Amino acid sequence: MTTLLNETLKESIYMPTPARITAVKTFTPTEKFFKIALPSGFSLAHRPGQFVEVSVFGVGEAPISICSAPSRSNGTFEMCVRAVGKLTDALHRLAAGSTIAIRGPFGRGFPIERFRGKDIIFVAGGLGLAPLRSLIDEVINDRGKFGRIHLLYGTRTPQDILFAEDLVAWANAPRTEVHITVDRPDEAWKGNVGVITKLFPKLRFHARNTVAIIVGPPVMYKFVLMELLGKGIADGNIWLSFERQMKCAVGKCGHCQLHHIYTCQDGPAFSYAQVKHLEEAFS
Amino acid sequence: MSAKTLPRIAFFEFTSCEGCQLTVVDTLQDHPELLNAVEIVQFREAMSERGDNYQIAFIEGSCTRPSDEAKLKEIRAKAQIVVALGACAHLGGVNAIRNRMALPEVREYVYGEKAAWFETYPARPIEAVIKVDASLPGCPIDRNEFAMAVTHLLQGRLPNLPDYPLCIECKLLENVCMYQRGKTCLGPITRAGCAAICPSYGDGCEGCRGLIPKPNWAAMKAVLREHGMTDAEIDSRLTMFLTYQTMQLEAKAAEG
Amino acid sequence: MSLRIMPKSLLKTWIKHLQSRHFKVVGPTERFGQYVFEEIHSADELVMDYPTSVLPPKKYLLPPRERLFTFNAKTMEMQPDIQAVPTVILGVHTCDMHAVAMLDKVNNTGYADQHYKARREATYLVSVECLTPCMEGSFCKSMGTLTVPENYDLHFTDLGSDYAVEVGSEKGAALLEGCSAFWEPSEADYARVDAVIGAKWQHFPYRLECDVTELPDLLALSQKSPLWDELGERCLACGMCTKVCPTCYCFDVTDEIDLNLEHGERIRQWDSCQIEKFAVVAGGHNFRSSRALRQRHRFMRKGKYQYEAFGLMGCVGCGRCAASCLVHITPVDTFNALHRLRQAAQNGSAAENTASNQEVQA
Amino acid sequence: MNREISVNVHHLTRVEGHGNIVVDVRNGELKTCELQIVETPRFFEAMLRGRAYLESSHITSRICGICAVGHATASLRATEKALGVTPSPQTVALRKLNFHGEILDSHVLHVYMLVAPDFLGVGSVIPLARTAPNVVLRALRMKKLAGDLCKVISGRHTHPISMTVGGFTSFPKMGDLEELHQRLIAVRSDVDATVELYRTLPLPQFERDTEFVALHKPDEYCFIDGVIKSSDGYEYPIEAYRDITNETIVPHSSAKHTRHKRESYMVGALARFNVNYAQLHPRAKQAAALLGIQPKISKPYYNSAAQVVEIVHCVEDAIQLVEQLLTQGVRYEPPAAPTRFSGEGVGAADVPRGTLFHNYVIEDGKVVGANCIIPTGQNLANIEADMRALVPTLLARTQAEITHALEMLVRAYDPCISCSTHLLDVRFEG
Ligand SMILES: Cc1cc2nc3c(=O)[nH]c(=O)nc-3n(C[C@H](O)[C@H](O)[C@H](O)COP(=O)(O)OP(=O)(O)OC[C@H]3O[C@@H](n4cnc5c(N)ncnc54)[C@H](O)[C@@H]3O)c2cc1C
Ligand code: SF4
Ligand code: SF4
Ligand code: SF4
Repeated sequence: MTTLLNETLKESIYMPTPARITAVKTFTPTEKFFKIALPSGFSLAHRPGQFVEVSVFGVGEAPISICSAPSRSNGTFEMCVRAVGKLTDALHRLAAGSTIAIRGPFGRGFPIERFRGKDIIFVAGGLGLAPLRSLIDEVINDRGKFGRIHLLYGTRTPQDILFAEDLVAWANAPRTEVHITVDRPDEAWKGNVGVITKLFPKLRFHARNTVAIIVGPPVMYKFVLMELLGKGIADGNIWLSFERQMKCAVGKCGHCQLHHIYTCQDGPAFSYAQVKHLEEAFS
Repeated sequence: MSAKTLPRIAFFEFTSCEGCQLTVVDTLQDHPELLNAVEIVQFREAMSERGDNYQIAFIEGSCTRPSDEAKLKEIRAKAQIVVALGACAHLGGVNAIRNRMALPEVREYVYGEKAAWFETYPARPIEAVIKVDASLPGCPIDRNEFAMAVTHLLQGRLPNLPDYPLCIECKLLENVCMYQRGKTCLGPITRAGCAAICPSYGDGCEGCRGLIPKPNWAAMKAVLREHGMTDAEIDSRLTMFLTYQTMQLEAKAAEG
Repeated sequence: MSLRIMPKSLLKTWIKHLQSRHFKVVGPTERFGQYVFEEIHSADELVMDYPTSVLPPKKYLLPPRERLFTFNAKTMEMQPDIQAVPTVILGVHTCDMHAVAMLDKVNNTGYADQHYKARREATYLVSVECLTPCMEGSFCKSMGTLTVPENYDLHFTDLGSDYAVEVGSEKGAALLEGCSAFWEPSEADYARVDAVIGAKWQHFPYRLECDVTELPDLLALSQKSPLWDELGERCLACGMCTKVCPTCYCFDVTDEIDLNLEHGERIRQWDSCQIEKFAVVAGGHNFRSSRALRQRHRFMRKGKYQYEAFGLMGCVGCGRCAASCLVHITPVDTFNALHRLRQAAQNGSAAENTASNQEVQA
Repeated sequence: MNREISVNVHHLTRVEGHGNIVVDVRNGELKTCELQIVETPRFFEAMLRGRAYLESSHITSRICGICAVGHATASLRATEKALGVTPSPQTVALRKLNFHGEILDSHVLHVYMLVAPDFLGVGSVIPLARTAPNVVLRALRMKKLAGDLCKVISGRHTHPISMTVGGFTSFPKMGDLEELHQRLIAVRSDVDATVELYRTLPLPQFERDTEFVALHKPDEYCFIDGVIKSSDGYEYPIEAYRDITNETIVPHSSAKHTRHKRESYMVGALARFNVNYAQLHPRAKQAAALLGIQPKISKPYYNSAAQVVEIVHCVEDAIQLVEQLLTQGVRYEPPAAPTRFSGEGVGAADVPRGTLFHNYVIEDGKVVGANCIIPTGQNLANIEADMRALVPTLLARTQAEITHALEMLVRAYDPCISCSTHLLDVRFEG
């Protein structure tokens, strides 16, 4: 019998379950990759785009995206964490074998079934590739069910590129293109330079049968959206993931409230149609 | 745990009343385990041993004379982490009241014709002299906050202390607002973390913990004026602990 | 629902009776000319005809600071802290009863909050009919909160020498058990209650210049109003308005741990959307970077967002925020100002057209 | 004996503030013998000028973290006398109780944490936490009670909050007073153990006749108000404080020195004991008998013993005061209002380290002149006189022993150097 992790919330929705870090990999000076094992008998059963709340006791808790594909997660999952504050710094101090605690999975993920048979444009900025990775992997694992795939990925410098091995693997997948651009190249960089929207001219797609999924820093959305809408992709076919402060992930603490929406429960993945009229969505 | 693995900490004091270090001693009443959690290598107020091999330096007091600077720099060079302890170190504290006065005259008022014997210059927070990694605000510091800061340091991170306004904390305790008791209070622009101790004991906040990140200075003054304070009284209130910070703000404003 | 009559002189007896049955009895008491809900030790401390309280009775359902669970960081053992002391809250105003309905809604939507629920179930709400306006800033009549909603256990109406006690639930009936202070009403008593309640309305002014049902639309059209900048200029960002509000429930969660880094607890504490860091995310981006945007968010929640999310208004018109705010920012003035700006725009009045044009263009 | 001594103790430890001791012996002859106060000057008197009278006590409590209640009390009394404010009997009782909290806090700190290590052969109380945990826990327990007492009355000990001109801004709850009462009764066994401990410590017998000065009242062991009384028989009203203090400035000290008729006088626990023995609580007198002291005792190292006696007295008197408040009940009282807004006043309080004076001139509610005379400043000349008498008796000892004896002497005075402006450093120059 396996227990779904979120069933443990029956006693208290705030109390996590212990989990173990089984591997740590340093991607960049600020980003690390973690493999996490749930206690035996537990499964996460997440959807791409969902997240967990990660605790280091005595430090606190933070929402972190699950970056591994559901089909590859069997009592384990992966995450990529940028050290920016209390909890994320504390995670970076932990080595394989350490115990943390997990709640979740939370939120609504991407509606992958609605992407079937369509061409897909993934647009990732920086750490935005982490939540997208679970979706990309899921799509690639089931490659035959989807149309052409484009991944546009932008980072600040070549050193900031995350998931390098995955990028190679994806690029080698059938009918899949990966385009990477950096803001500031170094001498060794031979690829694209400049903001991510510069990559769009490289793409050929049928707007009517294309879905786009964007995850990146707040500033990126506006320009990428303009580009995609300009190319005729419908509001309802553009998906994004929102980041907000989240102290509970269960629609209580009020931090992630965006108009009448609780990002943690109603999101973090939204279609542009759902949020385009919300004043604060892209502020 | 062997004594060797404990973080080594040292206490130093410059111009101050030593009340913050006394509060550190008082912390032991509620947290005797502190002595097992750290190794204190220097604490002149409480011990004779003097170790120079410290990782964390807690510094109380303001820098008020040129000759303090070398010692501060020496501490900075030896310590991995420097923590300013209390309002004097964090803000210049009450010592900085005199910064708005003519210093030679101040000196003469206290020491008469012998004034020249006493070296001094405007009081400054230690951050004005050396890099400070964290500050524990308050006059004096709050002992629970000190214990909390130490746990954060033991966890390998810098202390994470509130910087929202005192009113938040005050209302959590359901104090009747000082303004509704016919008094005035700097709570709206002052950092919380003291358990709103002054309003809780019937006295308006004096700002000893320093300003919140973006204080609405003009609105605060308007409120004080509306509650019957003259501009001179407002200035005096805002300079009890905030002289250095307000003079910095004024200087910034003057620059444009 | 049934009605009972209790002579005021027997209130004391009843409170003693409740205490002897191990209920914690809380109610409004005086503190420096204001009123706070506090545990009642003797009925003398209780002030049933208080204007308003500093904090709403919400504090018993969602405490300002609460331990969610304890943990051992070394063994990873955890223990939820769900505490529910049977508590009778006396003298809850009808606006605050509406606010409790709101809190119930939030805490039962999606994942139900067990901590809240346990306390809510152990809480007995004894509300009281408001007969005169309590404060200048309150506008319950406008917000439709001057009558008690269905969620009361007992509801008191002051009849002069007696209280009329309406029993609203089985929990309420249980509070009367074994106490002889409550009498069967006579026909005349029903008439007395109706007369008192009927007479009260004229004492309360409508203070909103529009109807409460218009608020969500009014606010929707006011996202870009210049009024927010004006409020942002004045606001101290002190957060008091949100602390004293009966319908605000936002909180922060933090860990505390002992110096051995072993035993600790996770704490939740009321937070405020008015403070600088409330909407900052990794990388430092602040979704509500100015006081103006934070004030807008506050009033949008009060008059629009909460209604859309939960079907209940996020403001119950209690007036606490208005009384607390040192710079006199109030919901009534804010809503009325927005309403006037709208009207001016619609009437095309030359003088005020400029303001509303800006509003549309900005 | 042709001895050359050069001892340099820079920044004396386990005292409040920074000081050096400079002793220079050449050819067996004492050349220099100074207690140098190298603390930075603080300028409180100047900083008070121009400020609202209500702010004085809050600013001056920041002169010293250890006797903050004492400074606040003296400051309030000065302001009240200047503005014609008469505090109510309840205010007087609450202030006394608060003051006892501070005396206890400070004396426990001194006798356990600063002085006792000298006799137990350790550098601080920290190693004692392992070797004699009961003693340390007892000290912490007593100190916590003292601190909690101040907390109940005035919010906290270091920089009290609710003490204000004419009264208090908050009042203890009956429940808090009841709890204090129980804890004060319970602490008696710790107090007895403290007396026992000090019976066993070999306090040096060095003796030198001097004048002792303390505040005095005929009907109580005086800490607040009263008159200035000297063991030489002089008596002055508080307003005439300058007749006894005669402040002078000396180059080696940022604190001013004082002298009365003799070259120096002593204030503090030993002075109070000598001047006010008759007013001590009977249990305190018993403790004195157990410790083998009675007035007039002229052994400066015994200042610590006198502090132990005062610990007994303050606990007993605090019990009585709490009982009195519990029977009478504590009423919410708005502070007594000033009857005028201009005037001059002198406030005096016998704080842990001795007699403290604050003298303010107020005009239209603003302080225009201020003078604060601090106990340690008054003791400095006496400490130096002791050192001059002590050093010749020590010439046979090693330099380390001499240094230690001098450090202990200075420490016995419990100097509060940040008060006197701050700093003490024993330097024996060669
Ligand atoms: C749904 C969701 C998914 C996420 N997925 C991931 C993920 O996969 N990987 C990942 O690394 N992160 C992810 N995040 C972001 C992550 O949750 C935050 O970085 C984390 O909460 C930060 O917590 P902390 O305790 O480390 O930082 P805190 O110490 O709580 O600081 C919080 C943030 O506030 C900012 N901040 C702090 N102080 C200030 C100040 N004075 N001024 C301005 N800004 C300040 C900092 O930039 C900091 O990032 C996700 C967030 C959400 C909502
Ligand atoms: S008393 Fe001061 S801190 Fe408290 S709410 Fe009022 S203004 Fe804010
Ligand atoms: S109470 Fe007033 S000043 Fe304070 S945050 Fe609210 S609106 Fe702003
Ligand atoms: S917004 Fe103000 S008036 Fe409305 S419920 Fe909250 S505190 Fe009361």
